[in-house]
Amino acid sequence: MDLFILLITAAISSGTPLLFAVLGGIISEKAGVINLGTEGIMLIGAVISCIVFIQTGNLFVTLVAAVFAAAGLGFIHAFLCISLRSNQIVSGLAITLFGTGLSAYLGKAIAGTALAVSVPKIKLPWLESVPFIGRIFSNLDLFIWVSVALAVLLYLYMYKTSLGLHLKAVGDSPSTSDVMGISVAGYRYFHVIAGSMLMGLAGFYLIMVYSPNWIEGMTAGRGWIAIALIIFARWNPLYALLCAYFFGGLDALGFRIQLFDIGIPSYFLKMLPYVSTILVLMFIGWKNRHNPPAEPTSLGIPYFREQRF
Amino acid sequence: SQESASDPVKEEPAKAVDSESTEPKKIVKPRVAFVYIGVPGDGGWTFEHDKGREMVDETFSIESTTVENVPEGPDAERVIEELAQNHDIIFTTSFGYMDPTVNVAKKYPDVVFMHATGYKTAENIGTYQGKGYEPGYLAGVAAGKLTKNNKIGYVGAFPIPEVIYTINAFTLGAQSVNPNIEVSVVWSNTWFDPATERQAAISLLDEGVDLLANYQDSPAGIQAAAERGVWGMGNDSDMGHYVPETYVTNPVLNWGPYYVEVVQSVVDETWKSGAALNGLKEGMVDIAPFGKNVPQDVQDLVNAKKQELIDGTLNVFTGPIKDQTGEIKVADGETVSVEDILGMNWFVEGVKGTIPK
Amino acid sequence: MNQKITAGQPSVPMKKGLRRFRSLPFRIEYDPHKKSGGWWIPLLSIGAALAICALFIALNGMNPAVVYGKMLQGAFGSSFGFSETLVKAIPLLLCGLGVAIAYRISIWNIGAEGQLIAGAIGATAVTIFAPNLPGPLYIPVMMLAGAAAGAAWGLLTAIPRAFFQVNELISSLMLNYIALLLLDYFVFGPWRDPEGFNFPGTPIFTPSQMLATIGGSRLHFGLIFALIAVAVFAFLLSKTRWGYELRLLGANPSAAAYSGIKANKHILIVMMISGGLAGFAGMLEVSGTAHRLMYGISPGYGYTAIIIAWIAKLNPWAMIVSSVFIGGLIVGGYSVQTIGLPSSMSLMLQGSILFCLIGGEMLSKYRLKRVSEEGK
Amino acid sequence: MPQYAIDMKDIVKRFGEVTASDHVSFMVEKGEVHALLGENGAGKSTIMSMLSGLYKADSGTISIQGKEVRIRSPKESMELGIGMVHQNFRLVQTLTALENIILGEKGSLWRGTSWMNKKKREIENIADRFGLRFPAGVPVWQLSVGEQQRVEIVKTLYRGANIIIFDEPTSVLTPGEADQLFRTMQELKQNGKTMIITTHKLKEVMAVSDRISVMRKGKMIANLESKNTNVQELARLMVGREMSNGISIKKKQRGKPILEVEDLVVRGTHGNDALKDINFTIFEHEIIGIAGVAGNGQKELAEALTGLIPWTGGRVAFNNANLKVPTVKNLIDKGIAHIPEDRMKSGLAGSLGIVDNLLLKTYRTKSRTKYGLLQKKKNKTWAEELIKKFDVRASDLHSPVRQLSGGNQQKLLFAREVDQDPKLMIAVHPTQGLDVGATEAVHHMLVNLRGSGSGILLISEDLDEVIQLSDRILVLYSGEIIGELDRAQANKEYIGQLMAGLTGKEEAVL
Ligand SMILES: Nc1ncnc2c1ncn2[C@@H]1O[C@H](COP(=O)(O)OP(=O)(O)OP(=O)(O)O)[C@@H](O)[C@H]1O
Ligand SMILES: Nc1ncnc2c1ncn2[C@@H]1O[C@H](COP(=O)(O)OP(=O)(O)OP(=O)(O)O)[C@@H](O)[C@H]1O
Ligand SMILES: [Mg+2]
Ligand SMILES: [Mg+2]
Repeated sequence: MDLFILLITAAISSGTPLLFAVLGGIISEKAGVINLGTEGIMLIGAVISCIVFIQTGNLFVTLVAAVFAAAGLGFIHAFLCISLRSNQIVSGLAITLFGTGLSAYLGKAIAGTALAVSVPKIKLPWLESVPFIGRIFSNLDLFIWVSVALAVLLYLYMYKTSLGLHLKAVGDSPSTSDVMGISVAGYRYFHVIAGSMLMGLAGFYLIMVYSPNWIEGMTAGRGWIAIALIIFARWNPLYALLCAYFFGGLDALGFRIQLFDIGIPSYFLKMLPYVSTILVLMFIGWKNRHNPPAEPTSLGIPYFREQRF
Repeated sequence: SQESASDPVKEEPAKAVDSESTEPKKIVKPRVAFVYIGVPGDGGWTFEHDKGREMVDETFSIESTTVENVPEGPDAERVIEELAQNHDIIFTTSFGYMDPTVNVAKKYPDVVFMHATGYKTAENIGTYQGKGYEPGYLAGVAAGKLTKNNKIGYVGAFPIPEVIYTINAFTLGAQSVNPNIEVSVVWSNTWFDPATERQAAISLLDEGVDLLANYQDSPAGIQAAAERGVWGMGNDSDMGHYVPETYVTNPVLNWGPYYVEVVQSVVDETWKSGAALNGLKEGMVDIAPFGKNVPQDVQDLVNAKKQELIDGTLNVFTGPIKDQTGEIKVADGETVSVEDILGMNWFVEGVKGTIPK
Repeated sequence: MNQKITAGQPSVPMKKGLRRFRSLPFRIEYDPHKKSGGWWIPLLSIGAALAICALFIALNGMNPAVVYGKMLQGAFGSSFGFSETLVKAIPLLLCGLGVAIAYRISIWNIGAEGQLIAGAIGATAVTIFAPNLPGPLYIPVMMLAGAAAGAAWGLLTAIPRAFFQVNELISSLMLNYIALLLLDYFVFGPWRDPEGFNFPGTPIFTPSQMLATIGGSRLHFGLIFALIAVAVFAFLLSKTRWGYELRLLGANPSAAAYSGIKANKHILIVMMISGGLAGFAGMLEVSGTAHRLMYGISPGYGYTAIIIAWIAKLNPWAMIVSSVFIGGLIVGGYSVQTIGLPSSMSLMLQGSILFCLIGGEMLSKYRLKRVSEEGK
Repeated sequence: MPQYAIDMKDIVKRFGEVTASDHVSFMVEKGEVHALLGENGAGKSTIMSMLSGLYKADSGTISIQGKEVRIRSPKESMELGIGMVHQNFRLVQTLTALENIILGEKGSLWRGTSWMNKKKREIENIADRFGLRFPAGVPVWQLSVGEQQRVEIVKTLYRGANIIIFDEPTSVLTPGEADQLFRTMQELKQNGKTMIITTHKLKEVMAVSDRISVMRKGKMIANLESKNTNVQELARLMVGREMSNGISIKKKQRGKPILEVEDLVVRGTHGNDALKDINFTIFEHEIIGIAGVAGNGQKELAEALTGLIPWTGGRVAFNNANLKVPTVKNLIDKGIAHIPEDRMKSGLAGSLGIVDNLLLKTYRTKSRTKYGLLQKKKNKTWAEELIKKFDVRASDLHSPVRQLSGGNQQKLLFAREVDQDPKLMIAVHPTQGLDVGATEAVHHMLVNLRGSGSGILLISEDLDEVIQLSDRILVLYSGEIIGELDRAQANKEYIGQLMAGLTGKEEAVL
């Protein structure tokens, strides 16, 4: 039981930076724009957080700065993919290259500076006495709750509001949305940029809570994992919550199995999240074999009003 | 002075390079280059080499060349070769640069190559390495004193000898003051991935360790420890500023004086190939200044042990040493040879963890 | 609900005096029918990218002209540099071909990295498990083993996709990480060179296990194979029945089904080829350049290959150019470090060039359109 | 001088090389129903799309209700009071009909169940009122084309507008539904709405419109009062030549049985049985027409008989041999040809050229490929001959077939399928959306095929077509054959009843 509680706690903590990025990716892809720039955007979010926090020491200002810096990259991607109708894959890869490079460049001077940051913890004394969940939930940091709230809000936004309906329409059939008076470009710009902001938030979380000092390339591939988890989560923010924790939990589980010393080389234990993701997806795929894919139908396809289809 | 450890590969230390002396060309300003596996901003391995480089630059008033983020494969060979075309001495600062260094050195006999942590030397290749196990032992002593529940955690980077012998030395050091300790090892299989390293650390912290050591370059592990008020130790460089309250100390590398010495010898044309394995005595390795909350008696004890190591009255790997199965691996009074240390792939008794075979 | 027809009331209120302003006699308009511009468009785009980066370089206190000169010289300016660029281009080209063939039937394989590693492992396995083969046999057997291992790795993506509807983007990415860990396992574990002081690598290959190089350079005969692969690829796609089936499948899967083409069969075959090409590249890397299997054998060739494929628009011949170009960019990127530019700058440069390349191309599809024709 | 609701002057619109509108002037008076006629590709949709804000005119002026305007987006068009039923449905396949209809609606941000239920009732009322019924809560991809067309129309009616444009609204509607729609249009006219309609069914045009404009090859060539013209004149204006008066079908002795279907059961996409115990036989020299409202199993019947979906029960024999595991390839080799329901979705690969599209069925044969290599040269001459023989008009062999007009696409499809010398042809909605000329061409091809000894299964919603061409007619209703008539018995009214599920026989028995 104890192990289980600890594992869930670890899953939440290691899933949270992923969660922010996955949510960002989901809204971007829901609008029909795939963003492979996640890794670069997260890094920019992290490095800007670090720089601004050193300057100001103010968590809120830092957050705003990180999110807006990420929005900048998001804007470039949006402009290329929506206004210029460029290839979204190449544009995203370019964002990652550029963001990785720029973050390293900007971070040169501040590398190794420890951030004296303390992210507020949300203490819920009334929960503490509850046997199981009490220990897990009574003392989490603010941004974990923010991420959970974001997932829930995004879920409501996507499935329970008119805007969410429009968003789905824009991602599935921009041509229909257009004739229904929905601004395809507007929705796409907004959601690509907002999605990038969330990716920036992921970078912010990574550096402010996870490892409070800038290290070049500190995301170490988490942006890519996040992109994969979007699919895993079937573009649903609530599933994203589960998938991020599932993935994070398996990641954490690997280390714990190492401690049991049962002779499985650590490399294989580290494969755990990857292998199980594929297996789970196979299971889900088998179950849903008669349904159309959850993927936004026009994902990756630029829209041009006068194009015939 | 350059202590030549017995060269593990070559039958005998290289003799003086005198092919150069037939056509003496006086080096006024040495052209020095460094090849880095990461970036100076990693706060660890490359950071320390870069500090050494700064010292060289200051001493000789030069601006040496650096190439960073060079992968240990074909890229390394090209970069080294490109540097060899217009430099006098090249420091290749990662183990994986060994073959590229050897290959390039063959083509550029007039250039001096210094390869860190490798074992292949040639007439124009020298290797150098710090005795990481000495400060590792001292860190262990501090750990043994500080632990209350005798559970110590160690996040290993990769299961390679350098890491293994440091963990062993650490364990032996801790056992020397506290025979009941147990060191749990988890491999992160990363050098440089704060998020993963943090998770690895947390898995140990969840086990209840009250002191955590890390071998990676990022401070993620000790930061995670600090959040729970657990003592932390890093590696390679002084990580005290990250977690001032809970920091103990850790092994650090100090390449500067050695680099200056090597470059000077090249300038003086007295440089000779060799395999330098330097320890506390030569100052290539050391422990970082103690954290502010480390009790004075612990500091004193560690400093005393350090002096013993410097004096040579204490040797880290002196028997009796048992391995994990409890079998005597090193008999009483015997010491492990340098070759065996550099190729170590077994854990001493008291370590809980596996080395993948 | 009243009986009056609702359609009577426009749900959108009519606007009086709708925006009506004198507009310019021209407007800028996207025209998909416009042929994308000539050779000068990419050149112009690269120029724009260089100009943008010049800003950063200047900020870094260096002369952009010097930096670009060095870069060009480093990558293409000497036989050494150029041969190194080609060495880089070989795996990029092969992996690029591999992913391109998958993209042609809309399989988003981003797993070339893992397939390359699998190929490297497969080729190395020959050297480990068959240490006594007759010398001349090694290279062909290793090639087969490398390609086969890559193909098998490709199948691991194809099977879940074909039979379980698993999105290949996610499975191929996951398989990259799995391959990397497998590589770690082998080089840190059972295949570690016993003489190697536990260096994470296998023993160095024997000369008969190494590909011959061209001249004194490190350029190996893999180049020939890569070029052959391009030609074969181009031939297969345009001239054969199988190429036709792929074309149909890529253009309209339901029309393909309607003509009796089994999509799943092709997904399996194509992913085997895609993985096989990357695996072959992995073999060339271990046998041609690294001469052993080692930790970090690929600095991300599989990912860069995606860029190679797309900027060549999946055209095999154009991929020769794009792989040499990107290869040169990477090689030149290290070169400029020797004059003091940080490594980050070369990533930024690569990113900017890509932005400008794709942006410039699409921008050239815009035209000024005359709004009103006077007279008539 | 009359006030025009729409006054388009001198409109030019080019798509690349094609001039879709060549100095077109088009006027619609307030409160009239105006029919816009023309062959496939004449430019009707283009003109309408410029009104609805989809396309921007290159030059020319547009005035709405007497005011010159510039319509830059569908939204602006809506603000001007223009609504349009699009020829290529503008529906989001993944959303339900209800969601599609309320798409873009501003106002309530929160979409709770009560709000949705309210809207559902509102929309069902409209649908009932206009006799255009469809399941509102099912994703559109599960609806038949006919149902989708109804959604598309109801959507536009729901949104309301002063000027309503119908671009081929009836091509997939049943005659009853079409009549209902015309009645609705009359009612709307009474309420002062202005309407534009295109359709290729000239009788409908005569029935519903007040005035008619005719386009040919991008030019406006005529403008007439409906009461002063007739179907023949319209056809001649559109096509530019005299049209024959339908085709006469000679009686033929039917030959051996080609296809015997016994107790066929096929599972549909929703898991229920789309076809239940179907029995029929097709003989040589015979056209069997399947009549029925879309969504009653026609699609499944065609797909099962061509190997695209498996059947779950029953027996099918082809040429007296039982079909065991029929794969598409297998059936193609046996000589079953197929004109699918949606030509651009599954019949043709829009981005490929003519040669590649013609190869679709025969590329495996010796004469098309040798040793796995495509016979490029031979195939090209073969394709050239085919398109000449079937009168496919295309600028060149390699530009994407998506650029062909609907009629030419359909002729291309026929060229390919007929060239296989099929023993059995399964033709689904073969003339949907085709102009009079193209429809005539398609009918000729079917009749010729019958003459050469093939059996034909003609699935169509166009009752006139079915009655005109079929030797026997089967009526499908909810997966069952509820009536069989031969040519002599064929009677539009009776078939219409059967299509609605009223067998009539029961009444007779009672
Ligand atoms: N979006 C577009 N892109 C390119 N060309 C187009 C486009 N829309 C129309 N065209 C061109 O305009 C011409 C007229 O097309 P349009 O769709 O208006 O014909 P139509 O009269 O509606 O035919 P149909 O009866 O088949 O619906 C075509 O020949 C075509 O080449
Ligand atoms: N994407 C396109 N690019 C260029 N021209 C096109 C394109 N799509 C259609 N056209 C042109 O549009 C004209 C009319 O074709 P259209 O698609 O309207 O046929 P169709 O009659 O609409 O078929 P249907 O009535 O069944 O929908 C053709 O002559 C063709 O040249
Ligand atoms: Mg039309
Ligand atoms: Mg049309």
